[in-house]
Amino acid sequence: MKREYKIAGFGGQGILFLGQVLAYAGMQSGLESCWIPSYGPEMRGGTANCQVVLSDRRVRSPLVYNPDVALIFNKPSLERFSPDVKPGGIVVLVSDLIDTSPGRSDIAVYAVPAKSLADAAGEPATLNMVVAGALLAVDPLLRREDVEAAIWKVTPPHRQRMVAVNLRALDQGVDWVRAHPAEGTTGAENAANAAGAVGVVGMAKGAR
Amino acid sequence: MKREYKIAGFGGQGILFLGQVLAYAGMQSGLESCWIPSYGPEMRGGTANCQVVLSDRRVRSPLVYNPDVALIFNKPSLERFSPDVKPGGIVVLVSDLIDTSPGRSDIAVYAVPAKSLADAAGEPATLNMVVAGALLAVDPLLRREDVEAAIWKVTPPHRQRMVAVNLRALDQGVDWVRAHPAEGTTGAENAANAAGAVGVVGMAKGAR
Amino acid sequence: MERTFMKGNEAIGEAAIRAGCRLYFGYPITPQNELLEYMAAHLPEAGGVFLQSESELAGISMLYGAVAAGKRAMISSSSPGISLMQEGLSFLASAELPGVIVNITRGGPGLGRITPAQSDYLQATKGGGHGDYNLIVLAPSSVQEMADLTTLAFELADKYRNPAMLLGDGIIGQMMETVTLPPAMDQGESKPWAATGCEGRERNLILSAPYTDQELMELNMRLQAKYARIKAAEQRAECEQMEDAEYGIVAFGISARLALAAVDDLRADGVKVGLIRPITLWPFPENAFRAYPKVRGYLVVEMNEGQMVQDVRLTVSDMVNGRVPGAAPTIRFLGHGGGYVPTATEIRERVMELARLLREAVGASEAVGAVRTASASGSVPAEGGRRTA
Amino acid sequence: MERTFMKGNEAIGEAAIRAGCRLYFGYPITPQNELLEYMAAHLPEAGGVFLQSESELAGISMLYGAVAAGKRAMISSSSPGISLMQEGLSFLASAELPGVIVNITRGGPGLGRITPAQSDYLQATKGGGHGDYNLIVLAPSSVQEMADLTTLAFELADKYRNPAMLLGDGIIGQMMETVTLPPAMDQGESKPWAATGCEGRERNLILSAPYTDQELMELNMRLQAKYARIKAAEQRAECEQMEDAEYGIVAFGISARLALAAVDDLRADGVKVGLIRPITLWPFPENAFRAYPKVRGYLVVEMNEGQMVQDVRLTVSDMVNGRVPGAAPTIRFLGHGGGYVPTATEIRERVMELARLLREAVGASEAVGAVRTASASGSVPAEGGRRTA
Amino acid sequence: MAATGTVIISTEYCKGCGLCVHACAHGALAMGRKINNAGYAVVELAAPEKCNGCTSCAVMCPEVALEIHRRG
Amino acid sequence: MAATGTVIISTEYCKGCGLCVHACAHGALAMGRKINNAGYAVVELAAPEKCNGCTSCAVMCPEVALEIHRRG
Amino acid sequence: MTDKVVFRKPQCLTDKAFLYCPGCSHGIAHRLVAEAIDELGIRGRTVCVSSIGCSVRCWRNFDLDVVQGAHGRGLAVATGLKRALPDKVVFTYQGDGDLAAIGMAETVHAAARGEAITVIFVNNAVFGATGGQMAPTTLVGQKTTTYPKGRDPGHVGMPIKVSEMLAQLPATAYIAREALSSPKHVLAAKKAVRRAFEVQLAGGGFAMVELLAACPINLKLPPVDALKWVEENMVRYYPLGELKSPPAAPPARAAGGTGVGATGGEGAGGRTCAGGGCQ
Amino acid sequence: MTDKVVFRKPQCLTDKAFLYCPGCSHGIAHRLVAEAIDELGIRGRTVCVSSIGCSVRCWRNFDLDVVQGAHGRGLAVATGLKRALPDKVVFTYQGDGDLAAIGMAETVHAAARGEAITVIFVNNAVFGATGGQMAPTTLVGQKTTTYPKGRDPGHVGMPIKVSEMLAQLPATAYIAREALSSPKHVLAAKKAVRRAFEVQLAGGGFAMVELLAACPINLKLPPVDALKWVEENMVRYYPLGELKSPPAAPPARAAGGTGVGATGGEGAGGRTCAGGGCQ
Ligand SMILES: Cc1ncc(C[n+]2csc(CCOP(=O)(O)OP(=O)(O)O)c2C)c(N)n1
Ligand SMILES: Cc1ncc(C[n+]2csc(CCOP(=O)(O)OP(=O)(O)O)c2C)c(N)n1
Ligand code: SF4
Ligand code: SF4
Ligand code: SF4
Ligand code: SF4
Ligand code: SF4
Ligand code: SF4
Ligand SMILES: [Mg+2]
Ligand SMILES: [Mg+2]
Repeated sequence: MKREYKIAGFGGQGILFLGQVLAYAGMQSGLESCWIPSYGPEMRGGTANCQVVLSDRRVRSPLVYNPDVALIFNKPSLERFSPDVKPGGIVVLVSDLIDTSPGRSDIAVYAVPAKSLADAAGEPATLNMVVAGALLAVDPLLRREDVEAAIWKVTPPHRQRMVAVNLRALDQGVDWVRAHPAEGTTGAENAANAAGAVGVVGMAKGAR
Repeated sequence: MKREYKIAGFGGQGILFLGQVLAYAGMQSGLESCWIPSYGPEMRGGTANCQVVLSDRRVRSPLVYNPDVALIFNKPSLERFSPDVKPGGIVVLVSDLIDTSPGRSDIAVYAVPAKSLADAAGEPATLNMVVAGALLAVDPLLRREDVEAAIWKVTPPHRQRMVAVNLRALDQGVDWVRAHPAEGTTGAENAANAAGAVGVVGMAKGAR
Repeated sequence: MERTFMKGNEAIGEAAIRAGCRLYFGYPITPQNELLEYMAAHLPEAGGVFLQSESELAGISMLYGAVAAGKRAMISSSSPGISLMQEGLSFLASAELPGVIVNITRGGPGLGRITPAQSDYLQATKGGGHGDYNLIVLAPSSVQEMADLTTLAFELADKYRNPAMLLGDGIIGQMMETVTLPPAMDQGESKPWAATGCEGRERNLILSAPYTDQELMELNMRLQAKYARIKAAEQRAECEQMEDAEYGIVAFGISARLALAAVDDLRADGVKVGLIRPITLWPFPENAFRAYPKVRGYLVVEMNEGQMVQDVRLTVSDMVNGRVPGAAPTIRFLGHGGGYVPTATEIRERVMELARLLREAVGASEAVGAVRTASASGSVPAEGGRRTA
Repeated sequence: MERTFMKGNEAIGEAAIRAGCRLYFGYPITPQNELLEYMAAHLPEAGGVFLQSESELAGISMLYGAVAAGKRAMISSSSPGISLMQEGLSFLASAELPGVIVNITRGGPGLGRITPAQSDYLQATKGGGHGDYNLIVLAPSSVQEMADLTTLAFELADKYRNPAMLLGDGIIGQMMETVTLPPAMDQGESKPWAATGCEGRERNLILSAPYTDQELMELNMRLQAKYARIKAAEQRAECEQMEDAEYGIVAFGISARLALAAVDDLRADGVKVGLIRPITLWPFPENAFRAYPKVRGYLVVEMNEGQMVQDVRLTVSDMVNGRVPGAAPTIRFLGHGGGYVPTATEIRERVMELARLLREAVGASEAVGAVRTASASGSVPAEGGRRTA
Repeated sequence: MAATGTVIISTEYCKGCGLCVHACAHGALAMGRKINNAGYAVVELAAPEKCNGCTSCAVMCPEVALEIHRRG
Repeated sequence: MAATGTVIISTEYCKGCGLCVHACAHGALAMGRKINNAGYAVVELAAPEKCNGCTSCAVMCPEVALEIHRRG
Repeated sequence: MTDKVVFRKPQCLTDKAFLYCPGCSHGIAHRLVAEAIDELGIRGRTVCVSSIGCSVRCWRNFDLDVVQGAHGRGLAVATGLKRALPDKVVFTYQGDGDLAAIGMAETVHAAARGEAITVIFVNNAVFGATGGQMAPTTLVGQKTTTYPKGRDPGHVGMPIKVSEMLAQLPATAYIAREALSSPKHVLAAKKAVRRAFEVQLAGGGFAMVELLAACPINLKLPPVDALKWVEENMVRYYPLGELKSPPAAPPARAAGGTGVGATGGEGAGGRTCAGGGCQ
Repeated sequence: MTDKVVFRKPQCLTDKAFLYCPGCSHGIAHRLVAEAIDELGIRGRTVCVSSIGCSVRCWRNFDLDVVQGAHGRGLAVATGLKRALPDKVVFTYQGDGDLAAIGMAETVHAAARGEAITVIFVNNAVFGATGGQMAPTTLVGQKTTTYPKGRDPGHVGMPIKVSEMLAQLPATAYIAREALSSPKHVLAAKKAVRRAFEVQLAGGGFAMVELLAACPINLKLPPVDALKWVEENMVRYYPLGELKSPPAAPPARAAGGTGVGATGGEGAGGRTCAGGGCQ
């Protein structure tokens, strides 16, 4: 069993944090886990991405070229990474920040208006956790309690008050996806819908 | 044709200068020539030595382990270098600074009271040139005019007044040896004689 | 034994503290700043001294002073900063001082970029500084090993009174993985040779220069004898699926992870391939190669223009001697400098190519009796395969 | 053409001035101070700038600036000082700047002593600094070559926009010999890429770091392509009496002089031995070895613990491939670090030993078909022969 | 108050740091809602009539994104 | 003038630099003719009666070759 | 009614956007340098030596010949250049980590030799490029990633006043410090930068302008607050004004500057900003 | 009538003869250090860091634990040692080339950090060990092998007054300069050396004594004349006395010393030798 993730967006959207939460949750559930950030000072405020590998044995390549799961937070990232997603893989994208689609029919695309949801909750910084919740709802690999434990762990001590806020956002994501159990559609349609802040969820068949 | 020299004594006795004069004279007479000093700061005021190779073709090893000619200015140097002189080789030693002998019968030893001669001439610093003169008298390889040219060349510009003084010392050395055409003796005898400022010269048969 | 999830750079820091490292010196440089910052945050808690040095040059001499005082101490940097330490490393080696140095290599030469790289192999193993000396060089390929080899570096450094270097790269430094941390140790044995003030004993001298020419020769003899001992006792490599291997991939550090993925894929296709992963880069694990005399070809994979491949070739050329003629393995190289990271796919393709080549060579040799022509260019990075996108 | 008698260190200085060197930077260190002082006395007379730098570190960056301005410039030092320049050398290489660097090596490691040594071979040729780069490395073995190779260093540096190093040792630096000085040249072609102010042209940038990851890969490709061109065109070696040689001595610099004396002696005894003297240490003169495929054994002689011997082994192992099995030459090593100077006698004895060994091996191989067992330890300095007196 | 100055904003250079807004003693500038291609919310000449062309904003702009014209 | 001090010279340490001679305001020391094993002409307490044990010579001796005794 | 352009981008900046964080003072410093070069008309004979720091890629923005050397060695590289090209104008643009930490020896020695180089010294009290570690100029108590509890002078000493130190060296010709914290200060800085080039043009020796600057990202402050921090904290420790000016030349402006002759000695103190009141 | 030994070789010097040239001041400097250690009774807990220079083998003579690091890095090595052994006494013994040329960055930074180290700085205005090249401290006009026409301040600047520079740094506790040129001066130097150790023992910060010294061999002067040269030329440029002393401690002696508080600033001048009249 191996699950490879790519998470990408702008700096400041909590991309690296989200990746660490997934990686940590994987470890909580007994898997080997590995996380690599895009590192370096050049891209301050520019793009950020990270890759996560969960595996039931020692992780071979920690580098993810063809993710099973891509969590996408902006348009450049969608363009760059969605073509590499494995056939049968999952893309969760923040529909209210991205106006195009992966344009692939061999993957499941979940267009979640995570920004609107986070903003609506008065916590714009929880955008990433909404996406995490959406993933929880569509990929059963990680259990909620492991993700919750991961959030506790990854949040730095002086920001522990954020844990509750993040957990609420997580549930928002889960709930929203559960509330929109539509079939997978192409990204373009998702985007169109997202413009009206109504997401359409595609339930991937291939993704476990 | 190859002639290898070792010249050794205390720092300040003009050892390196003398070596350069021989080397330069060799070059003047059309030979390839090579000079290597003992270098380094440790031995300030300590021992100094240099080695010279003259050859009618490109010099192979510039290092002299078994000199044809050794010019020796103090006792430690006599002890260190005289055993290595090639059989049939020449040792010129400053008899009034050395109270022992090489103790070898297979080499020609010239014990020259060079210090007394230089002091007597009022130019103690020309000790080395007296020895050079002695060598000129016993080894015909280098011609006086080449040595004279070498002295001009090697003396730094601001000390050119020393040239004449050095040339006089050279002649002193030549003259003294010519005036003492005795057969080669052991160094011990030389030393005994030197104590009375009367040197005994050994004319080497083997040395060319 | 604590299982946790950590960055490679931080795992070094934590392992160092647990290994009894009590002084750390460092100057900022990406991609190793997490280590510097980990030590800044945690070493003082452990009663140690964190000091940001004004430069790498000063830092390596601070390390020299701290280990001369008998303490376990460490410094870290990345490529340009390590170049600045070369005089200091040669001094540590000559004075036989056991400091630990970490190089989280980045893409070079020159200022380069903070891309991952393995281009400092030769510098680390052949003596980037002057004179005949060797560092013990360890190459972790996981966060777990970042911790484990840090512990080992302190132990070997003390055991042999020799500086030891951990050679990682940007990926492994930045990566987080599950890791089981070693238990805390004390600071190693007390060091009777250390310069701590001579109260109650003969005075101790920590010298870089012997007093006489002869003593310098003797120092070199002593060092070479020590290096021979280390070569005999401390070679380490991980060999995966080598028992029946016809082909071997040789890779260290992060490259070995990608190579291992390729081994999995190739084995799935029935190709008898294994991996030799040098853990000690110096001493180079020659014995590992000797253990598998049946390997017909090696593919050396590095994130540089061909550095460790020289040691593989030297090792294999040694093996050729005294062997049945005609059995020398072919060596091919895959790699580039400046931030290239090989993919498992590329590695797989190059192994297949090697296998094809050797099949053809066998055919040819049966025909004309000549073998291994193809390996003549082993040192020249092969054309193609460069990932520039 | 002027024939004169000069110190090796001074011959470098005079040749540099005649080669159009117009800036010199240096920091005192024995045994190269005569060069520093020669430049101090004579470069200003020639209209150039002599500047004593506050350190080798500053000096190498001053050189960087001066050559970036398009001038011919030089720096010199000895081992510890050269170690301090390693970051700077990597920067010069990455910015493709043509400075000339002189290393009059001394005994190491560490502070060492000012005894002659050849222990910086690996540092000079394998990249003492970080990243994949190469210096052009020239090894004079006479005062004449101190002059000639200085001229060549400036020419090659400019031709390839690559730093070039002259690697000498204390003996050759201190030695005086007859020398024919080269005529004065101008400063080489003008350099349109130099940073001199952009008046009337596009601006010039002298960068050590490319702007993107891809550009760093491209820089490395460009450098490797250049290095391949240099390897193809600039290998230089002197081969003496190699035409009919059964045995070859390989030695560079001053060691080669002693080796040549041994060749004379051995030839007088009827031993068919010759000398390969690498003049370019990088690129290593592999072609010279290829030119003599009949040599049965090499004795590599160095004033270190076995450095160039690695390149000899790599070269010869390349030659083995594609050859009639059983014909690979045996390689033996003579040398030690820290001030050892081989004698012609020792070299002679070791060649005789090699000859004996090979005679026995041939006998043995006729008996059991196994050859060359004896050469397996080629990299390990042989016991004995160390001059400690 | 009639404007005697005006500010031309190179919005693609602006990084929305707000230093110009702070520097303008006349309250002519304000952070806008427009996001440029680099992802930054850019400044606007919110009250053009208040600008007297004093250049304070431009002097403080780290992106050299402002050009100032003065009339009269 | 009766001597109130005296100087013990470790002749093997002396390098004949003459600093002690210069430092002695009383003229008690002088360079001698004796050459030690290192080849240096060593200093002598030439006028022992002039020494008052003031230590000036010893203070200046770079070889720490002088020990001073004082009487009275 | 005419329309006059009273402020525009200087010519010797390229079209490229800066790579700095929002609110970073490097942009202002770059502009001041470019303006001085434009005004003095020396673009064609000027060579810039960049430092290694956030400004490592200033070559993208300065439309000049630029040389990029190793970290901290800017003044050694510039020495080589200027000695090779005595008639050209050579300046370094250096951060405080570069100039005062790793580069301290090169800085002191170039200043002591009186190299005829102009130095633009951007002191933002932190290592910006590497992510906010302590610099030699970091203020007491200032938190950095390497001293997360703030700089403790008992452990690492007080911040180094580089300008004061160099002003003491006889061969430095012009040393001034200004802050990039408010329009008024920036205008003063502009004059100082220009003056530092003029000194070189007049054949004078070493000329340095220290510019107190904000690194909002590492101060973890919004840009406006970061500049306020500079004015309230940095300016208090690092007084502004000319510390040293060539005696022959007229003082560049009245306030604070004290010319110090060739015998060296510290400038008499300079101005101190009244703690944010300047804005 | 008793016979009292009023001067003898200090205990913490070994029996070995010095390796210095006749008349070299290093011997006197060594003795002063050894006397201070003897008098303070700290031999057993003192570690010496030697420099690379003529004194590279001072371990032969100091009967102490000695650490020999790389050229110019003495204060970095000592920093590592002292931080590892805060209760021990650590001192460096450094030449002017070592401390002020190649080692300038380490020197300034160790001083700026206020490392609790004692520095014996032997300034003989030349690189002795390598044969007489110019040092940063070489006087104007002084001939050296690298500037055979004498130091030209137009080319390489004025000699650096290291003590004045370091005295300006707030974290330096004690800075003094004395000359080893006459009995009177040597006695003053002795006090200063002792004081520099006392400051460390009292838990103070960086303490340095600069000792003006003669290198007769490279000055090409007989020893007596070399010391005269020190008094007539060096002392004129490098004024003697305490430049800085911990405010709490009583001034070590009346003449010249001015305590400078923790805020830094140059000492008020010190004594200048009346040009040879001291002898
Ligand atoms: C030899 C070396 N050491 C360390 C670094 C890493 N490094 C790059 S920039 C920098 C410091 C930047 O600080 P500063 O000079 O203050 O510039 P800023 O970014 O603050 O403008 C460092 C330490 C390097 N490139 N080279
Ligand atoms: C890196 C390095 N550069 C240069 C040298 C050569 N070197 C040895 S001592 C010395 C300078 C000695 O001068 P100083 O420190 O003034 O001591 P002194 O001999 O005058 O007492 C130099 C340059 C060295 N050993 N290492
Ligand atoms: S020019 Fe002056 S008034 Fe106009 S917007 Fe800018 S700061 Fe405000
Ligand atoms: S100062 Fe410049 S970058 Fe900042 S908001 Fe104003 S225009 Fe934009
Ligand atoms: S102790 Fe005083 S009086 Fe006696 S010899 Fe020495 S200096 Fe002269
Ligand atoms: S001062 Fe010392 S070394 Fe010099 S002459 Fe006197 S006793 Fe001898
Ligand atoms: S890190 Fe600081 S100095 Fe660097 S660009 Fe950002 S704000 Fe400017
Ligand atoms: S060279 Fe100078 S400093 Fe060195 S021992 Fe001789 S006199 Fe002393
Ligand atoms: Mg900074
Ligand atoms: Mg000195």
